[in-house]
Amino acid sequence: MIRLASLLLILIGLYGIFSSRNVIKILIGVNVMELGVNIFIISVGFFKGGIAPILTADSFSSAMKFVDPLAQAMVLTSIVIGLGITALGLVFARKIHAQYDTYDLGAIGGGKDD
Amino acid sequence: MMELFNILEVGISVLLIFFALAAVLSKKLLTGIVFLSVLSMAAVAAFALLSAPDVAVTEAVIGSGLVTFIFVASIRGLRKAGDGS
Amino acid sequence: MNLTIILAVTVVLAVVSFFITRLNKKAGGFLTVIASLFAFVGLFLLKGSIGGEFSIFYFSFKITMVGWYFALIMVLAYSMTSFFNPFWMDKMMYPGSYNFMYLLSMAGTIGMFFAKDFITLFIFWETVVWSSTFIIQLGKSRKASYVYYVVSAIGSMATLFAIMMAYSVSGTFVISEAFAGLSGGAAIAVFFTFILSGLAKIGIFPFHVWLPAAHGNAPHTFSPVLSGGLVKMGAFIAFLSVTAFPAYEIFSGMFKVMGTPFPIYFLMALGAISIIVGTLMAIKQEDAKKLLAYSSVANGGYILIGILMLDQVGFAGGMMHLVNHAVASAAAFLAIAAVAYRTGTTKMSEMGGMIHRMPVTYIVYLVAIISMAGIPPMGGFVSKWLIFQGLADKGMLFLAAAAFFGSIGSFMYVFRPLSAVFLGQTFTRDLKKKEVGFFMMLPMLILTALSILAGVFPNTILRVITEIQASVGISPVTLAENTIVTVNGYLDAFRVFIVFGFGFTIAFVIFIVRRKSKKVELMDTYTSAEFIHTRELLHYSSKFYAPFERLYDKAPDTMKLYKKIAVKIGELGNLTESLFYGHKPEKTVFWVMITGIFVVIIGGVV
Amino acid sequence: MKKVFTAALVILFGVVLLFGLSKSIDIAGYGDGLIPGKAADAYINKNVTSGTGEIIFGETKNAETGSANMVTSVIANYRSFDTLGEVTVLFLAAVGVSLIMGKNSKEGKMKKSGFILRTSAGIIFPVMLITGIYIFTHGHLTPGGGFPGGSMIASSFLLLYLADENFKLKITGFKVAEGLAGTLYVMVGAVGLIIGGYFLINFLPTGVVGDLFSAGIIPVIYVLIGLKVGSEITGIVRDMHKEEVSV
Amino acid sequence: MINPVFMIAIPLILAFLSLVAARIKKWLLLSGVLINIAILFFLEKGETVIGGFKPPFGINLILDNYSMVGLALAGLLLLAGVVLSLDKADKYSTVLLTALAGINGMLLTGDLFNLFIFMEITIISAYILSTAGKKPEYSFNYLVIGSIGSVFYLAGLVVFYSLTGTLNMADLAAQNLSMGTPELLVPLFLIFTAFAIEAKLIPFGGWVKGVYGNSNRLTGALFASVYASTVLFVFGRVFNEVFALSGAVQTIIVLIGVVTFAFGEAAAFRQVKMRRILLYSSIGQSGLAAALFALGLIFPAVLLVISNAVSKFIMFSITGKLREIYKTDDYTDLKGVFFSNKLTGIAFSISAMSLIGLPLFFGFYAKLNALTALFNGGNWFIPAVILLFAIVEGAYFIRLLIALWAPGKEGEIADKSHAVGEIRIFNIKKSILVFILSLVILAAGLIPDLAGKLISSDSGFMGGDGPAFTMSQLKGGE
Repeated sequence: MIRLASLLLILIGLYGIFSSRNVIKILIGVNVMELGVNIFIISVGFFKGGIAPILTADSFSSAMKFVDPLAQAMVLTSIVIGLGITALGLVFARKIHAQYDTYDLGAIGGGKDD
Repeated sequence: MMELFNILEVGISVLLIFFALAAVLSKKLLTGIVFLSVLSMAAVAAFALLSAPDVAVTEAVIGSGLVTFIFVASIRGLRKAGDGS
Repeated sequence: MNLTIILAVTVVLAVVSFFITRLNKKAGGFLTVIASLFAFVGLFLLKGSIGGEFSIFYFSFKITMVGWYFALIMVLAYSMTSFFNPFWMDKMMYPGSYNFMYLLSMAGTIGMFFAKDFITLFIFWETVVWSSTFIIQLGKSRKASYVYYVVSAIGSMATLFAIMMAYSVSGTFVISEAFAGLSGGAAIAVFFTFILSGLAKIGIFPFHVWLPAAHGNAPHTFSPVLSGGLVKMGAFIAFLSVTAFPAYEIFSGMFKVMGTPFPIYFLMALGAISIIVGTLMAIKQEDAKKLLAYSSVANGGYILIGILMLDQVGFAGGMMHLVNHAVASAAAFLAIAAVAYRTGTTKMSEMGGMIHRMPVTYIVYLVAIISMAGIPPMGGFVSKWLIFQGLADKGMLFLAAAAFFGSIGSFMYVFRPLSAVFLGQTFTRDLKKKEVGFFMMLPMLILTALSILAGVFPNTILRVITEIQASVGISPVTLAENTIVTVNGYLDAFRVFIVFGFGFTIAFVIFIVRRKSKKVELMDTYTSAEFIHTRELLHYSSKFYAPFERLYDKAPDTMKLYKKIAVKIGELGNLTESLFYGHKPEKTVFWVMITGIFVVIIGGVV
Repeated sequence: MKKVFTAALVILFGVVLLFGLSKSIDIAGYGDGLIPGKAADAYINKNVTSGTGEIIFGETKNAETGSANMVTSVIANYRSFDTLGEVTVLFLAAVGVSLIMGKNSKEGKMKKSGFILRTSAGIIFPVMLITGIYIFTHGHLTPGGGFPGGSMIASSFLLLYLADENFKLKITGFKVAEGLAGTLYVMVGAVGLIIGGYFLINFLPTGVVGDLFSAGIIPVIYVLIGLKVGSEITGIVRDMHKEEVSV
Repeated sequence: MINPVFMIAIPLILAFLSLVAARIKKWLLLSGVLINIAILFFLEKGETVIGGFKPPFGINLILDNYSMVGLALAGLLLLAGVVLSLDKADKYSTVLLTALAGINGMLLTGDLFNLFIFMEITIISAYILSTAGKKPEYSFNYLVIGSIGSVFYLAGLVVFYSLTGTLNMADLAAQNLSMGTPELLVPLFLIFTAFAIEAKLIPFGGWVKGVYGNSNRLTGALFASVYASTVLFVFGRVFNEVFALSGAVQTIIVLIGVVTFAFGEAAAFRQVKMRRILLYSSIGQSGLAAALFALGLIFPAVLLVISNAVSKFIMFSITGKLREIYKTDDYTDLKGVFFSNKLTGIAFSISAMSLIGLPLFFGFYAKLNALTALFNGGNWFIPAVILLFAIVEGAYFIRLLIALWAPGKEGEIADKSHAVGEIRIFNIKKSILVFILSLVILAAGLIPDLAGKLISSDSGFMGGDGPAFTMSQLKGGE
């Protein structure tokens, strides 16, 4: 169920990018997509009854049913990369605002090459 | 145990989709960012549910914390220009 | 003599001349004379090693009779024209590059005619194309150079396609074996794409557009090479497409017109159309070089028809016309160049009476146009006569009519520059102009002599052609002592020469004896208080054939077709630009989604 | 009209894509478990190089990686190279942000913050700092690790930065920390190459799974990651906090 | 022998250090790219395991012939770019060093997730470099489209991971999944989208016009050569070695490549701005290379990528500099600009003619190889398209060359008095550098067999065949 939701999240994010011309909103869309794919990865590594992949006093043996640690490691990476991209995107957004005094890509109107 | 999982699963899925739609469809930028933050919290819940505490912690700190912060920091002081919608 | 040495020396001298020209322009120009004469002599001596095969570098060569024949014609045009080079260096923007490209393109033509395989041929061919493109741009029009390249590229890309397609069937690039095993639709595709570069180079309709542009606007010292030389490269491709690609054998089962398979007849018809178009357009021209360019279109038609006949008589005519046209058109272009050297223009309405200032150039031009028009006793007459004979033999009425029309029309157009440039009264401006120097006169005189000799003793050339005919397995044209024998009759060129010579002498005597005509200043026109804005319109050569031209005023311009295609490509480009590119991510998202839907559906999932 | 069209297109794309994806995997449910013998399975059993049998918390000694937290073992050991790249991504983003924001901007002007905020910040700051350090030093035992830990450190400094206008972040200090931490990370890898023959090999002995000093180089790497991420994020946020000077 | 991991580690260390020692970052950058080339000669070929965990569990680097060629090409062109535009590169020292690590990592890695990370490093460095164009909306566009690609890549990759449980390229390839079936179509499409976006394929590369069109002489040259060739090299590996294409997917990808070629060339045809001409030509060439890769014709594709990268590097560098001097890159305003810059002009012309595929230049050999390989595969439609649009390509490049060389009014002979300015484009050292680069194209075109052998070095690529056409086959008939 969450897997389907995560896929829908990707699509919603895509819709956010597709339908909006406001750079901040586009970035929100990008973030929603990234969240979606992160949850999707986790859901792929998950199976029902799987326990968190940490050996503790309770779950003490590697023979127990742990969920996929690799998928989780990938998501950790993906989250950090997402942060980097979002930060850069926001800086671009601010540059756009500084240059054209608007966040609206539609109002920039083509942006002639120098 | 299993039933609780199913209920939580459906609940979180609905929340995820709802907040995602809210974030993408919101008219005001700040509302969108807040919803994105809330969506991120829902994702934290999802990660926790899917036995991924590491990811949940990271997402909580980075996703709903830092990302929200830099979003807000970015548009702070610019809302007066009337780009809210 | 060794081909390796010829090619190596030419290429090395090309590079050397580039640097020498930077030191001394004239010396660089003279170097091209030395290099091209060396190549000519070397090629002449190469006859002994016909049949030899060898490779230089990774190129493989085979010295064939026909290659030798073509190369000799080509290098003749190059070497004769090169005599003009030293005198034009000051007018060139890039004299060093000019000399380099001049010799490089010459080396390219030599290598191309002796290529044993198609890749070698193609490499040398393309080298000629790009190096000559860079020469033409130095002339009067950048656009001309562009048009020249594009038309050439259409041809060479098509030919490359044909070569590759043939290779995929036969597995070899060797010219004599590459086309083996082709049949059906593939054979037709290969045939038409292969010959396309030939058609483009000869300037067959609808590829003739580059000739007036390039010939007319190239540097004066390159137009003779273009018309006398490079156009003949196309004839070589035409030759290959009926011999190496045995078109008559492969298409023997096809629908025939007058005994000729339809694809070949179709091309011959294109040749006939070129004759008509070339003639009609030549009549219209105001510029002497453009006029000659259109006459090259017409003559290219004759050559194509002749070669494609691949028979005893017509083929010999086509092959011989190669020489005659090369010599005559090179001479004519050189004569115009000589006039332009002194007057600085090629517009007929800006000249007149040059016969008084440049009598030798006049004679050269006169002989050249007589040959081009196919009037006895020059070489052009013999070759055209042979082509007529061949056409008449096969009963190809349309083609014969076109050829006949071309001959009549050529009287009209060749006479025009003759009268406009050389006859009439001399412009005051030109009164002090002198004949060109001996160094420039020499090549013109040699070409003139060759033109006459070809008309008087055609069998010298025809004997070479009989060897070519024998090498491709068709019965050679029958030659007797000084006569050419065909089914319909025979031609004794020497006797013709005697008769014409006699008539010419009588006419000349009358000209000398009779009273001198009164001379009027060319533009000395009286008007009733009208102010004349465009004086050149009053030049008697302007609108020379106005009543005749009016008959085909509305004829469509082929160039428009190309422009339309270019516009269409541009529109596709516009569409691409506006559809896919911009600064909004939504555009790309849209296309990603569309492509995704498309892919999933096509991929058979849905 | 346009909205309907866009929504319709996305929905069509979604339906087609999900339908297509449903042929590859189950798009609504979950898997049945890990594929035995494959990467994830090997990471859990810590038997990539050599099998040591069942790993028991608090008992097994000298496993190929001593981390009790398997995600940590993947991040800082099995696929440490990925993490190096990931840190680089963040590093690059930080460099990019400061490069692009570099000109035409100045420090954001702060309103003088209230007494309460300043005081509470003074109390919270050390707590957050210590929590952050705890998180990344215990990354091999508990959930968390270098990234949240580093972010926590960054947040603590940010708090101070927001609360106290006199507190100026020493950029150079952070840059040095960022650069040195990154360099050391690569160096640790290179040392591994010299000692163990492989880049980023775990060349320190591993102890009993579950102990604090049990994971070989993992804590070392996590400390470096924590420092690096912390300083990078601080840099990013600081830069983002600058104000544009209208051009 | 040196461990290939240093190809990544050294630039990274230098990048980190350049932050600490900002004053000497220019020299760190220079030494970084130089060391990168130097150690290229001493790398040990084969597989390198990272962290001592054997693949498919750990990450491995693969240095075979194919990655070697990619590394050498990217490294050399980056070096040339840095040397040629050191003044511009200074500011981006850290970014470029990191990008070098990313590019080397992309080419070396044998792990699909590791590839994702290095791709992100490379792309993010490209985002940052793209801001040199001072058009943030285009950088933003690039970033958003690139992020979509990343998300798609991850989604597709994870599906494959869930099916096979591995991220290792070789291990995944060993699973023998049949890529032509509808079952794997969507994940494959997702992964393809990510690469298609970076490889500029139409209709995915919507960012290209803005980013390339506003590039300066450093970024334009690097984007069109180093970045483009790296992405295509990885494209070739991923879609041949990992996901061996077949069936409908292959047809679709080839079709997209061919359409990209045709549309790109058509779009370049109507441009008057030189950067636009070059960027659309890059798009076209990319499409062609992608199509060849998708068909499994690796060697011709590699030749094409190399010839295109070197040519585009030279042309973008010169164009960028021209724009700096004359404040325009509209070639109708730059007529005869090469008159006082012959060496640079010749370098530009050689590059252009090689791109067109004229003989005596390297591009011809590449084109001939592509055509032979295509025809050997019984394919005549793609060659027809290639040749048809080669005419278009030749037309606009020759038009450009004519304009840049020969000024003058129509109807008058070309004359230097109409030439624009007499400013030197590059100083003499840089002119010679550019000229030598172009001589490489010429030399490789004159002795193509040797060049081909050098590139494929006997063993060929990924176990595939070497040259489909060699000049030496002319001598022996076969």
